Amino acid sequence: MEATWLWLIPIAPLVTSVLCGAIALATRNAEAPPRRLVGWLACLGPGLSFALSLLAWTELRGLMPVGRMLSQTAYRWIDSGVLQLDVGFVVDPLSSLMLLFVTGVGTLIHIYSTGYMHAERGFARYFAYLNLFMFSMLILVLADSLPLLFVGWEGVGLCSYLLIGYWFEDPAKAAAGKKAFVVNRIGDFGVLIAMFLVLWTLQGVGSASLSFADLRRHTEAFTPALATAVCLLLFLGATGKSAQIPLYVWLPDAMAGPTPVSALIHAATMVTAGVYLVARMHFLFALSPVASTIVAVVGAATALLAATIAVAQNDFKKVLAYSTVSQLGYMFVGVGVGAYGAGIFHVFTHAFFKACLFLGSGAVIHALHDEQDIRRMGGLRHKMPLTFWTFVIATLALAGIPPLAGFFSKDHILWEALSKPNVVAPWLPPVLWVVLVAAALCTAFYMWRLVALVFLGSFRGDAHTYEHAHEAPPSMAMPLVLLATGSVLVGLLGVPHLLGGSNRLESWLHPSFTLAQDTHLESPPHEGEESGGSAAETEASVGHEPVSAHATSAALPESAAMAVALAAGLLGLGLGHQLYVRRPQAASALAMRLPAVRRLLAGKYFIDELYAAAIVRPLRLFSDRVLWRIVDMRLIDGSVRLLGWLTWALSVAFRFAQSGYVQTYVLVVVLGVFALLWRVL
Amino acid sequence: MSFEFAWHPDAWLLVAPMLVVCGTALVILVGDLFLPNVRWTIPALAGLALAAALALARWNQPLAAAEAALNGALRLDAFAIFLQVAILACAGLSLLGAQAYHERAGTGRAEFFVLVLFATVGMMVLVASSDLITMFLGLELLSFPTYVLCGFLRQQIKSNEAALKYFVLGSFASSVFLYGIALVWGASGSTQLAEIAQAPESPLLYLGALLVATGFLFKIGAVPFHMWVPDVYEGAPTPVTMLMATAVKIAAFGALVRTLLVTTLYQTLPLGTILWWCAILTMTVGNMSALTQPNIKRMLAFSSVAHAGYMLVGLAAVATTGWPAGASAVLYYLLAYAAMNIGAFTVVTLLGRRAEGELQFDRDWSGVARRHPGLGVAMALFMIALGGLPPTAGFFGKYSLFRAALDAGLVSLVVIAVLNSLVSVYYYLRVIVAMYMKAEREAPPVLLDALAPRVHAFDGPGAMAAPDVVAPPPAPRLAEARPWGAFLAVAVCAVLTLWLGIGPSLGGLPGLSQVMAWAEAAVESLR
Amino acid sequence: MPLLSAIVFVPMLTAVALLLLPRGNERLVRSVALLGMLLDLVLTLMAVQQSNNGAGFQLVERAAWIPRWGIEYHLGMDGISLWLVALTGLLGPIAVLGSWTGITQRVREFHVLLLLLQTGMQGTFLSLDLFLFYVFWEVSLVPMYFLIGIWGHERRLYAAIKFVLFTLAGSLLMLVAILSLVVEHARETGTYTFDLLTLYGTDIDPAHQIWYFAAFALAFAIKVPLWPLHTWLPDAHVEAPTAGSVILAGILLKMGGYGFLRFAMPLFPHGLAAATPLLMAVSVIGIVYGALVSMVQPDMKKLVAYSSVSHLGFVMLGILSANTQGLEGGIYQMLNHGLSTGALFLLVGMLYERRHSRAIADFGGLAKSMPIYAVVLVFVTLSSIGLPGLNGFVGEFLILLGAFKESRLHAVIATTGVVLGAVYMLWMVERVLFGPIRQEANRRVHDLSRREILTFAPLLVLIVVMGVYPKPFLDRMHGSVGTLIRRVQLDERLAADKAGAPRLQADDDVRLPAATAAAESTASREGAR
Amino acid sequence: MVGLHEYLVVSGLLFLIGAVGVLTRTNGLILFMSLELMLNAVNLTFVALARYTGSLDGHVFVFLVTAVAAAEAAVGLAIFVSLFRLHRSVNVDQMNAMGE
Amino acid sequence: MFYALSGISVLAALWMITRRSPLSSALSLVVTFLGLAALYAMLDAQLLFVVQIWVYAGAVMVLVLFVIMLLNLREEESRMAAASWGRFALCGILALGLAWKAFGVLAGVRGIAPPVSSEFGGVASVAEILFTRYLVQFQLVGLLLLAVVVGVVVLAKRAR
Repeated sequence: MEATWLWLIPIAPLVTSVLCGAIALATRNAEAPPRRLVGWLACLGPGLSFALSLLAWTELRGLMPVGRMLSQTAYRWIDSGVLQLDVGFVVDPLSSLMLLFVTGVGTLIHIYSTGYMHAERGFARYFAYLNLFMFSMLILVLADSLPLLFVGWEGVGLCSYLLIGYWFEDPAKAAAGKKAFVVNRIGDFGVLIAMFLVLWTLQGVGSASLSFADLRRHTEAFTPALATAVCLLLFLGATGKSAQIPLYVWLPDAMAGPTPVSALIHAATMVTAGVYLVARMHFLFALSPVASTIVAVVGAATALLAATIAVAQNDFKKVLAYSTVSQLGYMFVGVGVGAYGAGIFHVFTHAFFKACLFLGSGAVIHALHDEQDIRRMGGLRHKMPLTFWTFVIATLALAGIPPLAGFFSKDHILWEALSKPNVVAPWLPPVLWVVLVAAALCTAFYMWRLVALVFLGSFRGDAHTYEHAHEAPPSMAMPLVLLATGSVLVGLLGVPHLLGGSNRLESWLHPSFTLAQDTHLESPPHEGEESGGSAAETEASVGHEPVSAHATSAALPESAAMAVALAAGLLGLGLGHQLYVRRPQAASALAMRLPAVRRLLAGKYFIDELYAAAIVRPLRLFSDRVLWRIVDMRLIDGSVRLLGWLTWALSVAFRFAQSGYVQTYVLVVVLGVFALLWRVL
Repeated sequence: MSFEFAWHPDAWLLVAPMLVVCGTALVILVGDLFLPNVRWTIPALAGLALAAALALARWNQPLAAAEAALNGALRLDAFAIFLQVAILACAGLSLLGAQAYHERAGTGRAEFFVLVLFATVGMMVLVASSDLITMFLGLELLSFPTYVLCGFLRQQIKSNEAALKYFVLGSFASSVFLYGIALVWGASGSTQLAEIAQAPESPLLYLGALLVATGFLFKIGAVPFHMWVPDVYEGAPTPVTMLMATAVKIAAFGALVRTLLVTTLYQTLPLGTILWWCAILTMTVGNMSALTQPNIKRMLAFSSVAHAGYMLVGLAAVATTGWPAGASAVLYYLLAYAAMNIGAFTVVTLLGRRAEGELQFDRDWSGVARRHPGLGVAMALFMIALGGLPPTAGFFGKYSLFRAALDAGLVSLVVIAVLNSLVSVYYYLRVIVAMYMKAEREAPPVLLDALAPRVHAFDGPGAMAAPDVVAPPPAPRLAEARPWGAFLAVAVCAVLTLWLGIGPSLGGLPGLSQVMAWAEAAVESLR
Repeated sequence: MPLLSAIVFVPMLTAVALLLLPRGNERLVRSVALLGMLLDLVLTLMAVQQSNNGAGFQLVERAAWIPRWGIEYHLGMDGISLWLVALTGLLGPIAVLGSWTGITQRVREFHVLLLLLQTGMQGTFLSLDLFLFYVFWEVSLVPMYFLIGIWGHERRLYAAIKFVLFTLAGSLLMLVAILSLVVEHARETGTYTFDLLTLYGTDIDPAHQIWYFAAFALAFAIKVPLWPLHTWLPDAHVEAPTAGSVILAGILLKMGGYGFLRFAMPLFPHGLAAATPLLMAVSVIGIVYGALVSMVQPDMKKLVAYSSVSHLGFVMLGILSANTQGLEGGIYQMLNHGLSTGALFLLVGMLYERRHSRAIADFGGLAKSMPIYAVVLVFVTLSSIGLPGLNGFVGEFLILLGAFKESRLHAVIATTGVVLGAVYMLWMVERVLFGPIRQEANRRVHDLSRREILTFAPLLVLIVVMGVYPKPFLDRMHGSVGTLIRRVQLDERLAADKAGAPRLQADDDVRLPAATAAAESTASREGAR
Repeated sequence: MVGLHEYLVVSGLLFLIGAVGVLTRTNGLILFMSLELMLNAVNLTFVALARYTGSLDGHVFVFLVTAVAAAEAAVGLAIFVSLFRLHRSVNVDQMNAMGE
Repeated sequence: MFYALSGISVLAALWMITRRSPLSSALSLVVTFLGLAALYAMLDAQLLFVVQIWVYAGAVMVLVLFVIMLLNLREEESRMAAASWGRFALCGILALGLAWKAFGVLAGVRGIAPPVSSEFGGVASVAEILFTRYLVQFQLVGLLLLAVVVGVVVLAKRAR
């Protein structure tokens, strides 16, 4: 259905962004920027978007599932030969979900920021960036075509760059911003090529708008090899944006930005764009089991790797950052095994509890005057009870403790990973499952370690700081509470059938993934998935219980698996409590006993160093010493100058032939005559 | 015994332009006895203008009977008129441009004008003669006054040496030329070009023709007969250099073109190949030698060698195919080249006076464009034109030469020529660099006059000047006078340089298209 | 009114007017020059407004010049030259504004040369007569030589002469090719003509075409500059005064790309076919090489100069792919590069004016002391690295897409240039703007003045507009680009037929009715399902 | 009677001797005399050819050349005299104020 | 007779170019000129025989001798040593090369002297052509001489 007001959703924050930017520039020399005005303006943009998103959602609910889609084509963007790109927006169940939590969480974090950033001189500048981010993210979510999605994709990357480098006077922070941008660019390289490949493929069938609808219509044009190539290239982009192996390295560094930024961009929204992209392009991923498998494997590997690194980090935000990387890995496993709904579900829940965790960390850091090292914290639960409790709730949600949000989404992914057979590597599902469970264990462990070190025990920093620690102001507390509430509740949208739930979220998302399941059904029987069958029936009654025979028949293993996962979570929590609350010495003793492991983990497996040594430095050295100094200056320019020098030398020789002796001149004349005669006669 | 002079009433018309110039010379010669303080520039210019008018009046009006009566010694065909007018214009502009120089060097004596006018007559004879012996006489008539003019600054070693070198080499070449005439005459029984064309082929004819060609190539300064050019151009007084570089070159080329086209010897002799090599050598040696030359006059001398090379490209085209397109291109190029060169040399005379050290442009001319913006612009224009960049005459001239050569299929020759002009741009730009881009020199420590012999006192073994010939420095009063004539010459040359480069035909004003048409008509008249 | 002639000669007349102004009033000189440039801009906008999307030449003006040799005064504009003319018109006033305070010596001469340069460039883009084109081509050379040589920096003489000799080396050989072409045409038809449109129709021996194309391509490749003919560029840029760099990067380099589009390709399709693999490879090398070398430059101006090598590599890659997207992208990218690199040079120049240094190491933390400057620099940088939503992206996207159709490998390697572009530009921005202020002088440096902001305003606006709504710009190109493709490819097919080789696949860009029908039927099938 | 070619060879020989003289003698006056010798050699050619073709034109040419030669002598000697005033020498090897 | 005269002329010419003293060179040149005059006479060129003796052997050589005396040249070419001989050798080789080429041509010319009237080469017969067919050239020579007079005055006049 046409909805000509969709463009308002992204535009609202853009307008406020521009206004804030103008204010920032106009008041750059003023002593006190108009904080109140800016604060209101900045929250207004995302707030409006949120309201409009709600409106879109309600309109969407009123539509039949088959055509459940709002769309608007704003204008023709690029028109060149067969290439006809429009700026068009679409709201389908998938994007409506994304819209809701992006704008919702976004608005909350804006509100939080008005408190958190209150003392900053660059207050207006900050909100200009943040609103611009909202704009880009909304473009990304609303885009109805790959290129427009790419606009948002790079836009969020830009804002991430700007916000990470917000405190630009710190060179490390500015460098972190650049690193984020550049690493993302490497991923974007993949997306660009993927787009070219898609266009190149589709021109044969006479379509080159690159809109998702068109792509969906023409999936038959893709051979498996092509589909694999496109998917892997897209996934390269996703690894960049969503911080997966091998491009995750930027995200921990990105914690240099203000904490609300970490919450919004580097936890809740932007980093999930990769998952969103895969989900959006599910119809192609469905064509390529190889690519999907790779997605799942990379996701699982990232989940475990990041979780292990998080265990040994001492920076509050870095722990959370690695946790984010790890959770993103889960999501990729979800979409990788074809459980797009599960993946998106985790995106959704994760947004709440991770945002809550980050905001909590922000409150702590704020309270301790920018102290981030957890070794110098402790016992803060007395000082900051609200923060403590919201933080614990979110932690438990992350650890997957029922009935909090994380439990349902994570469990869903785990079960899908285990239950969906894999045609490429039949042995894979159990492996994936084991890896994810192990990661879950680590997750619970490091999260409880965090809680223990920050809030429990006694304070380890200097007393003065502790004295001045204070609970968060209302503007910061309110979002915390709301997000914690969300962390408790949103999981209930996707209670699996096993537990008597109806998994409303899955049903809601279903129309977005219809085609994928269609093709799954049409393609060879490797996709014997359970939700596929259920989907067909769901259509009739959305929101009602779609009980599937298939689902119930697998009930026993599912409950067993669920139990194991839950046990792992609890074990992790318990271990954490044991080591960091009960017997804190044991933790250090353990670390002492395994110095190599500790160093490896604390050093993040030295991946950054590896990249620097293997790629960055050689490239720079090669460019400088070989390309510039030798090839450019010596070879190319040198040969030019050599030519010039030779000419010059020749000229000097000629000049000196002009000796000034008249008889020499006569001699030359005679030689000339001689040559003439000799030539002719 | 009574003689009947072979004269024809119309013959007066035929020789009238030369007679006028001659008469002007005599008037000045005699007038100087009575009016020793008169400046003779304007009378000389008037004479030249009258001569040009008389020549132009005969355009398209052949004097066949008179020519026959004079036994073909002189012809006033379109070709001759075209070149005679060009020569007269060059001589006039040179005299005008010399004004500043006269005031500084004291060369503005009547003898100077007389000699220039006699040389002009020689040139006019040279381009009008269609008979080898007349050509020889014309050549000598232009040469002897030029030898003397080169040595006109008698106190100056360089000037005297220039005269000596020019004399020795010139006489040598004349002897060779004459020997060639003798052999050609022996082989063909005639010295008339048209009859030589009918002569049976014989080795003697070839030998003679080659020697004659040597004489021409010497006069135009083609490699390897160019060795005199730099030294003579450098040593001679600048106005004389100007004359040699332009008018004399026009005359020599004119005679060469006429000889080539009328005798049609290219049909039997491998002149195409010879000129091909000659052109390449001339361009390359000229440009290469000029490349690092810091003395402006010497640099322009080598550049004039190089330009002779470009024109030889056109002649090579003629000699290869016999098509006259190359010849008309050469005529056009001569005009263009003369305009730029007179302009450049006039600026040299002006700046040589002002910039104390005078001629080492990289040193002495730094920043002068700031003091003399007009001269700077003009010199830059001339340099750009000499380098062959549009929108100047230099470009269009080169363009027409190259087109003719390409028409004749001489692609490799043209490629070498353009590479040469690439090299040439470098040294022309060096002048601009000096004038515009170097910092202006501080006020000169001592006002050295360029002509004072002590400038050369340390210049080598020949510098032991006898004390009795040291000239007193010229009177400052003269040096301060504004040489309007020279400025006028520069302006005229600048306008010509631009106009011959892009000028469209507007109404009655002849554009380059029209000038080209005249050149073609001139060549056509040789048939 | 002969609009195109006015566009070409108004700057020259202004230059003459400048010469007549009384001495000593520099402000008056600047104002008059600015007025002239603005008038030129207005005229170009009128031309844009009067143009249509047609395939042929518009606003054509013809007059006899040297009739005996078929040389005419022949101007015309089409969708390819249209925007380049407009860009030239735009950068003219910006160059004047950008040197308002930077040039204090010989102000009058400076502006006279700038205006003459403008005439040369506009003439180059508008000539439809090869001779006239060549004249303008060379005319634009000389003022730039003076601009670099007189108002340049330390090694200006070297840079200026290098610039001239490099350019001339190519263009003189091109002159030979032009003449040979005309002579060959005359040999076949009996008439001499330099008229481009007539020569388009000439059937030139394919063996000769290769040589002609080589000569033309050499001239244009030097101007572009393609690797490895680029070494004049860093020197020229570094030494040129700000306005010179802006014009040099903004427009003079585009003359190379334009030359390919207008002359080398349509005149000699066989030559193009033979040379495409080599030229594409060289373009791609240039993209990566320029980016890598630019990464390690310690001098801001040099960095931007090498980045031009990389960007112009993109342009050439698009042009050489010779399909709609590639060509339109190439043209579009020329405009983008003109805007963004022009702005970058202005920015570097303004910094130089304030601090007399271009070394990146001398700066750092400028975002603190010059916030507006920082905003502009970041903005322009983003345009330069092709951030979607800004103009650079549109061009790069189209180019890479076009290239991808021709050669997957080239496009993929070229795309790495996009990544590297971000690396070197952002690294430069980081080192200049961010971090602590390390030198005391940088703390006191004053931000952009109102005039400077005014200078940038049109550039920034265009950067956004061209990124958000490129359609009107592209629309004007379609017709002419289509003509160009037919010209280039028609002969290719003929050649293939002659050689008995299988015909190339039907060109995707000419929208075949059959393909459209197929697409529609697919769509309707989907709908039915 | 002697053949024409013998006259021509003799004149050629004299011409060559003159040329060698110009090339080798650094004494300006001897150099100058060599130049005169070259002209005379040409004259011999003219006279011989005139006799063997029966055309008096050759004699006229010789007459004209003789006048030219006289003029050449005058100019040449004047130049040497003038140079001698500066150099106190007529040795052409010393006259290279303008060589490189 | 021819061989004797030409032999004397050539030998005198060689003598001329090898003498150190300009004076002896000049004297040997006179011998050459006289030899040539005799050859002219053998070729029935009566007028030229006289002109040769008057103008060359007489006027020109007197002028040369006058200058030699005027300049009072010392024995300058005392350095007439190895270098000079080297130069001689080089030029000799060159001359031989030229001779090889050119004399091949010259020696190939065959001509039979036609019988001529006794007027041939006389003053009247030469003058008749000179003043009719070659009138312009004759005038030109006059002009030439005038120009040279002016020139020589310029050069030889004592400095101001």
